[in-house]
Amino acid sequence: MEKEFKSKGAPPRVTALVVAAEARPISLTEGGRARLAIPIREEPNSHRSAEEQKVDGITRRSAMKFMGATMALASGLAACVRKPPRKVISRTSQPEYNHPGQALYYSSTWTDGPFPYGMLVKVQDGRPIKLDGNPDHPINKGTSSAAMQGSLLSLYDPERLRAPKGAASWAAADQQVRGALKTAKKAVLVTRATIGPSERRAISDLRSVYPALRHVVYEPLADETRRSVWRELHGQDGEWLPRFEWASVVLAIECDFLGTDGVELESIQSFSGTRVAETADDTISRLYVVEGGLSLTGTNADHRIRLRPSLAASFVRALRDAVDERTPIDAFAAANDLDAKLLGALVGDLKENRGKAVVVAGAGLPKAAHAATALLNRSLDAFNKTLEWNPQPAGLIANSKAEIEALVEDGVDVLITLGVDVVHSWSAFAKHLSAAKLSVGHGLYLDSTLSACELRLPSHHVLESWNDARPRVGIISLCQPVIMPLYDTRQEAESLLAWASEAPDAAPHTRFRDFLKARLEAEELEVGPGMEVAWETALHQGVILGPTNAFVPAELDVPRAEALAATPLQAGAYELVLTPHSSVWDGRFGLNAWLLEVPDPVTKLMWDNAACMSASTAKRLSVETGYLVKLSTPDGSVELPALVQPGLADGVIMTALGMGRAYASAPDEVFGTNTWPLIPSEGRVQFDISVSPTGEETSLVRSQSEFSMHSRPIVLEATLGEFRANLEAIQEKRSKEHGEPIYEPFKYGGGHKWEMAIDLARCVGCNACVIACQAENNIAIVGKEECGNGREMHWMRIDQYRDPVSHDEDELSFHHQPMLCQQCDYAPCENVCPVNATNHDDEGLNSMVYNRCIGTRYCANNCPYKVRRFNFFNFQKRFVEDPVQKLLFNPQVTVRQIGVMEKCTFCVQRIKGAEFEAARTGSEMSDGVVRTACQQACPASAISFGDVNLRAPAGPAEVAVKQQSARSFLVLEELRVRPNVTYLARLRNEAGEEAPAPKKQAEERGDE
Amino acid sequence: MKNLFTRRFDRLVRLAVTVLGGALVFGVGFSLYALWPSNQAVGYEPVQPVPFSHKRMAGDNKIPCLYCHDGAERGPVAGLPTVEVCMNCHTYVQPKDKQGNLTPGMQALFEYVDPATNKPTKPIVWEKIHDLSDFAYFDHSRHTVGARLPCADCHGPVETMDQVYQVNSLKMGWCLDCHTKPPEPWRTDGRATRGPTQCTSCHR
Amino acid sequence: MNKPIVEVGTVGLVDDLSGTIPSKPKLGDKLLEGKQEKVGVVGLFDDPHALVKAAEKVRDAGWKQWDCHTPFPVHGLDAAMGLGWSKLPTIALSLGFTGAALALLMQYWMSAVSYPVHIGGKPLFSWPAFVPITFEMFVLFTAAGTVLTGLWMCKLGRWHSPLHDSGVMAEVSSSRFALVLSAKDELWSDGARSLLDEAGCTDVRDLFEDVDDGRIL
Amino acid sequence: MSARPVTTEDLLPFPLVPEGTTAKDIDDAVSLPMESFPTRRWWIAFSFSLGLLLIFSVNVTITVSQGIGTWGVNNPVGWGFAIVNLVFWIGIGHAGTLISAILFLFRQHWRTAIARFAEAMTLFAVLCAVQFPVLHTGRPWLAIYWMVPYPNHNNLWTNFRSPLEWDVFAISTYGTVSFLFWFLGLIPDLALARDRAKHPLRKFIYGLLSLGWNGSNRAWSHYERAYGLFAAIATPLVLSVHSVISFDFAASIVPGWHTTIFPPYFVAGAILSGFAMVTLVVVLLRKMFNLQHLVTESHLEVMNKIMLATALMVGYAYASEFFVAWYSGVLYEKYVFLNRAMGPYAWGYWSMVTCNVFVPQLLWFKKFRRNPWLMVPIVILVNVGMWFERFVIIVTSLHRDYLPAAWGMYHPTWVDAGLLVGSFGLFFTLVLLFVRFLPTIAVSELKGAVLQKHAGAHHE
Repeated sequence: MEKEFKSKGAPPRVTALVVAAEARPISLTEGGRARLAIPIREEPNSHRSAEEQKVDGITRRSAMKFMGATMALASGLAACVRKPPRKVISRTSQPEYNHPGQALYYSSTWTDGPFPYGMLVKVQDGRPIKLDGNPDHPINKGTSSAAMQGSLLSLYDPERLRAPKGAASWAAADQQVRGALKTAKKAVLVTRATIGPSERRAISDLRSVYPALRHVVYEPLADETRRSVWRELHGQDGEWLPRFEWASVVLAIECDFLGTDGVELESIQSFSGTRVAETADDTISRLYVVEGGLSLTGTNADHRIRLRPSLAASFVRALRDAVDERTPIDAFAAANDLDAKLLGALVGDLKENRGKAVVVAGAGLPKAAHAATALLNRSLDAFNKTLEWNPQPAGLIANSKAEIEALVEDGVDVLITLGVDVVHSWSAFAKHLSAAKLSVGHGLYLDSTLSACELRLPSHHVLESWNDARPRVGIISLCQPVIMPLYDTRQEAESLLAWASEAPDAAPHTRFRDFLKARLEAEELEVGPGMEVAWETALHQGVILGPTNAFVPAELDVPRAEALAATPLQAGAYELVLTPHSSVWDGRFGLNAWLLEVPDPVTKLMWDNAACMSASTAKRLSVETGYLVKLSTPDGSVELPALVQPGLADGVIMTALGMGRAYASAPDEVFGTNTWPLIPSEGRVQFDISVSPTGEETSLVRSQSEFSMHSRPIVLEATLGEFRANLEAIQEKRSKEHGEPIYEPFKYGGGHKWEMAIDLARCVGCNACVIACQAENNIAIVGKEECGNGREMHWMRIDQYRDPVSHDEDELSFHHQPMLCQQCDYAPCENVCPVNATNHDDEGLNSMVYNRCIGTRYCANNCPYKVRRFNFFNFQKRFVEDPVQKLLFNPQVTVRQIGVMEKCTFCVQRIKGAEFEAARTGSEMSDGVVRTACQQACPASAISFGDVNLRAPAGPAEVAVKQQSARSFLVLEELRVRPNVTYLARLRNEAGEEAPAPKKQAEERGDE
Repeated sequence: MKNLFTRRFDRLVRLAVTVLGGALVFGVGFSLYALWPSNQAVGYEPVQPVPFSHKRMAGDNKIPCLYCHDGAERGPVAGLPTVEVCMNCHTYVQPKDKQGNLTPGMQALFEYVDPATNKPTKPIVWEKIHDLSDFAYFDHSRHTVGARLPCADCHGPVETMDQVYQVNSLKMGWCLDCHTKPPEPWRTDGRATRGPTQCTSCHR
Repeated sequence: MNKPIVEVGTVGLVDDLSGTIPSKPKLGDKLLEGKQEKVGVVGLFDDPHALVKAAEKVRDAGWKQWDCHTPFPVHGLDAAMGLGWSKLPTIALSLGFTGAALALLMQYWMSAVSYPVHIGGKPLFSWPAFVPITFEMFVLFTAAGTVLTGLWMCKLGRWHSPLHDSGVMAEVSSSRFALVLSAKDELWSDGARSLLDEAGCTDVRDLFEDVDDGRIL
Repeated sequence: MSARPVTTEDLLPFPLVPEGTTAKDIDDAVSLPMESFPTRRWWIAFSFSLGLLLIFSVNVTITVSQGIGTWGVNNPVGWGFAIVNLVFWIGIGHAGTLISAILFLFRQHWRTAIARFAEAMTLFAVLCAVQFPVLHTGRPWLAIYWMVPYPNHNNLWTNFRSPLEWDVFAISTYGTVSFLFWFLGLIPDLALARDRAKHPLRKFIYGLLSLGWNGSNRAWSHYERAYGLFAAIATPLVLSVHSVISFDFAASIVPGWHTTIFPPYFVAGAILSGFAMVTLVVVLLRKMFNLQHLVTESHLEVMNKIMLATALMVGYAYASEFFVAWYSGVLYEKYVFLNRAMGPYAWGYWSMVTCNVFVPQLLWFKKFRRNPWLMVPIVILVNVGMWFERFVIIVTSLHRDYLPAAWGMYHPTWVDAGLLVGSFGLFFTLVLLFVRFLPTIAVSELKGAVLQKHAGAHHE
């Protein structure tokens, strides 16, 4: 079994050489053991040790003499079972700060994603093993998203393109490109929108060398519709950033600001901060969501209003009229049979909270809706109060397909794509690539775009690259490589430089760094001679913060806005809402197994996307979950399985973009359906589509099949009013333990007692914790089929429950509950393990000893929370045996073999690491010195973890305080298993109870 | 046919039973002994790529262990000296034999060093001697700094070995011996009387 | 079917599976190896109750070295032979209780002394959970004890028997009831035969046993 | 003339054998299968069983080499067919010990003719049973010895609080005791086989096995004590074993498992299924070897009566489970039982009730109790039903327990099916070998019961 556990880590080992067993003398005396009894106080080379030598020498030699034959046999036998000899490699010279077995952290920037977040990379023995948010980064403040965590996996992806294809070498490739560019009449360079300032500079330099070169930005999911409206109405480019922490009333229209719309990490932090009430005079913000689809934001709403997206614009106009007291909302409500009372309450809230309310419209909506929203926000006095103007959005202005089409249709000489898989989202682009005299693809994988290119150039992974980013005005975020390139790859910017000048690449991998550094020195920092220090500091911090004075844009052009808002709109029987995929976004992470396997927070689909529709729509189409339906739009048609998803507006189909990507090497291994053919030219909503069942059926894999709580005490909830009227409201709902144990319960010492608290009022159900846990704990990927067999391995899962709010089965309120091992004091799993493989340690942890486990699965049966996971197959085999993929593993956590049970242990490796550190330095452990992976990632800071026995001054720990909260409860408390994870109930802020009070908001602002 | 069941028959059966039983007992006992983990690990003495004598270095020259294995007080891994560390001294100290040739050890070392610049060229690939299972997490500093144990307690009198061999089984039972009933001084000098025996201390 | 067996020292030969010896040696046949000596006399009955009666007589006559051989346990024969109550259960049960005690001790030592591990918040010596194993070990030890003492008391594990040598074993194990008077008994005399005749057995024969040459192979 | 000793005649519900049956008749009848070349019937049955056994070994290989992912088990249903089969086979075994031990203590001499079958069955059933708990572990190569508290260099011991650990002791004890009991009974009959044997090798083997038994009454007196004592300890043992098996469930906190009714409920079920199996085997064997005059319809009838009784007990248990679930008012219990009767596995539940409670009611009719060909379908159905009982208990309780979010379904695979079917191969192969080479009826005991009476009769 040792063999299976090999890849605990340490530097990659030489395992080729094997030493014959006979070469190994074997001693009869376990001398060491005998000698230990004699206390050794002196350091080595004492006289005692000297005579030891004789004794030992004699025994060893004599042993070999008279036990010769037997020993040979014995060692022969021994050789059969002794693990093979291993090698240790000593470095030639010691890199600075770098000590074997100890981790280093580097700040960097995650430039892969739709928005550049600050990143902190954990590197051990030269290999990145964990990504987290950079605490010094002003936007994500140390938090991270599932996609960001997932980037680690793609670094070690064996399918990565490992050398230039289509050219003998980089030099040859550069030669070819330069040659082509020189002679080109028309050359086009296609990039993503979120490229850093230095990359932009590199591009402009390149264009100055080759005037024929045009730069187009292809970002199909860019915020372009909304941004263009603002540009038009304010007469300048920029974006309105919602400041949820200052808003008492939030109205989201088809806008998933907690999921896929905007800077979600920031939104989650600021929004969830306004959802916590502990005392009777606390208040919380109120979230209205008006949508046709069902977004993660929608599941967190206090009130959901199901409205077809075609009505969004007129709804907002009606709302504005009501707010400005021109015409009451009732007419609109009646016309579209909506709950007039609820809409009335909404209008009331908005009116009372002028300056403290914000309305956000989804990026997918058409211009009219955004114009109307702008006007409403103006009426609500939201501009520059709950909305903040950012004149420098992170991304460039994206070109529309039409523009690009117009540019390339009559053929180009050179067509270059940099780090963007155009063909996946725009299949027609392939023919332009093939039409070009020279087509160059620069990317991580041999994906649909690269395989259509003549010259296929492998890119660095973000963790191998130098880069910078300007997420927002006044912030420069730096990206530095944390590992030498694994393959013969080169980052895109490096290529740009190489193509710009004939000069041979003197310093590979540092050329762009110098370029970047020079640009910083020239443009961003006024440091003069102090540049080196400034540079070091900047790299260390990961960010350079400039002046952050508030920017006020030009006044809104009301007449134009009104004209725009009034644009009429034809809608048909069925409307289609296309959303970015919750984890693979536009498909750029569509080859990342972690992100494919993590269940969608709303639909709980794994490895798949589907046409979601409300129950009544499904009835109308007479389809059920799993039936294939054909969606036909003017832009194209696609067949994909239907998913009955209660909560959508009737007549609305919702599906995620970005799925259905495949490696060129395995074109058949496609997961989900590529829905890009359905994307309209503007926005992401098709207002008139036809839907027809094909009559075929397929199976969808979901991590959860039952969403009703069956009135069990699992998630407790109260309305804010209820809670403020009676602070004991939650406590009274708690289920009571019954029955006394026949035993005297075990007494813990006064030492550490590790416990966790999860605040459901903050948790929004994003998957950051799930993937963070997977990355930290070497959790296996099992694949779609095994997920279908109910064998997914996620230690942490997010359970979703749905409560009906009316008789209509589509009117629901949702609960998200992160569920992980509860580390019960009276753990039922421990009692039933025949070999003590799971037991309790002195610090209240329910430890799981993988190497002792024989896999009876009795513990899993007996776990009321069903958080234990079993290795039904040798899931890790692929990773353990691949020299590259095994680098991914966290050396602090055992890699589990087939037939072994596993589960969350509160990141015990981090706990022990911290304890040893404290013991080594003789320091006290303060609260927060140990943070679990899920806690560290959580953008809502919903998770607190610590030592409840921590006394003042260091204590009490945050977790201990939270346990005292009036909202605290335990799941399935009456079972008397004494879980050590305390949940804090979510409060629903129901309209009409009382208007949110402003004063709390003021404090909130102070806190920020 | 004669009657089978005579006294001789009885004697034969008893003989057979005794012989078979004896064989069984011996077989089981012997394989147990041969396969007993401590019998496989103790005394393991592989030939190293560089004939480096701990006796000379730690014994005769009294170089402290931590000079080369500096990780032992800093973290989990004691670590091996980098070739640079070797050259710290051997740039100046280059023992020769009577014929004036470099000693075998030095010659082996120079395999890894550019003689012109004395700069390391390639890493040394040593044979691992003290090799714990990958699922056992041992932290050197916890024992050297935390419990203030001398290296020899586990590694034996290395300063007396020309070629290092393993003196202790380093098996779990052996660890527990010390963690549960530590030798005299630990119990008397008022420091922690025993090491942890909970699984999480070593297995994660 | 069987004639009286030839006298000591004469030569007979074997032709019958049951190992009995016909009266007249046939020339040219294979010689009988070894000799036989008379070790007692055996009386055969067809009716168990007759055997019981005979046994009572023999018992009353004060014989010690004698035994009955029957195809099945005959009611009242133990009494008739004056056998006491078997000690076997006492021995076996005491072994059983030892087993139970050992089991409990083992569980205590392993889970509370040798390597204490905290399980489900239960005390280290959570005795109620240790009951089942204690009980099972009681049963196991009793069973083992029964078999071992049984083998020993029934003198099993010795295969030779004069009944084989004299070829009455087959009849006994099938349907007949034998009463054997051993020549070792001090009451032994030629009168022994008549004692059996009086006891009304259908057929009385001398009981012979092969002379043992002490060889192993 | 002493008072006529009490004979078994007085205790017999019916004559064990036809009038005038002599000892030789019995010897011949019983020894026939051992001494004659097997019949065609035997060969057919044997090759069929061997075929099943092959299926078993193939699926064992698949399981061990690829892992139990090849089974239907998953999260939340961690236990599937394997444990169902374990409980099923252990249950089958119980009739054997019951007949040989409990009926012996109650002086039910009619058991004589079938006791040997039954004991052998116990042994083979236990053998089948133990395959599964070992196979179903994730790492059988370790489980097989880590479950035993042997001294090791890690100072690690087993967890004596775990019902699985109790199983290790209970089942191994049960197996050992059953074997010793069976062998003890065999000794005198082996002696008979020895003395009847013609071929020296047979004589040698039987002789060796009979340990030199010579029918000495001094031995008989101890032998009978030993046998009685064995019966006395086997009785609580057999009850304890299935109780311990039931603790695997009762000692957990899974709704539908965590209930105090399980020990008696499991024992009753075990006896029901066990008797069904004995009846089946006996009916087939008496036909195969023409033992009708030794194992008579009357034997079958008594067994059927016991089956009827236990079927009623089992039915009562089913009913009371529901009552308790409702009366306890525990949310989860209530749901589990509703789910059993109306949920996705209702078919399993209702086939269980039909086979175990309704079908046996036919045994109220004498015709069904006495006519072998009428009772065979019944006993087969009862075994099916008892298998389903364990399936229902294990799967329906696990697949929907506390957190609805973690609910799931269980779909067995071909490997599961192969192991189940294959285990019958193992069982019947052993049974057929047994009847071929060993005395299938306790001859000495039967003679004791019959001849003693005859003798007594003509003695009067």
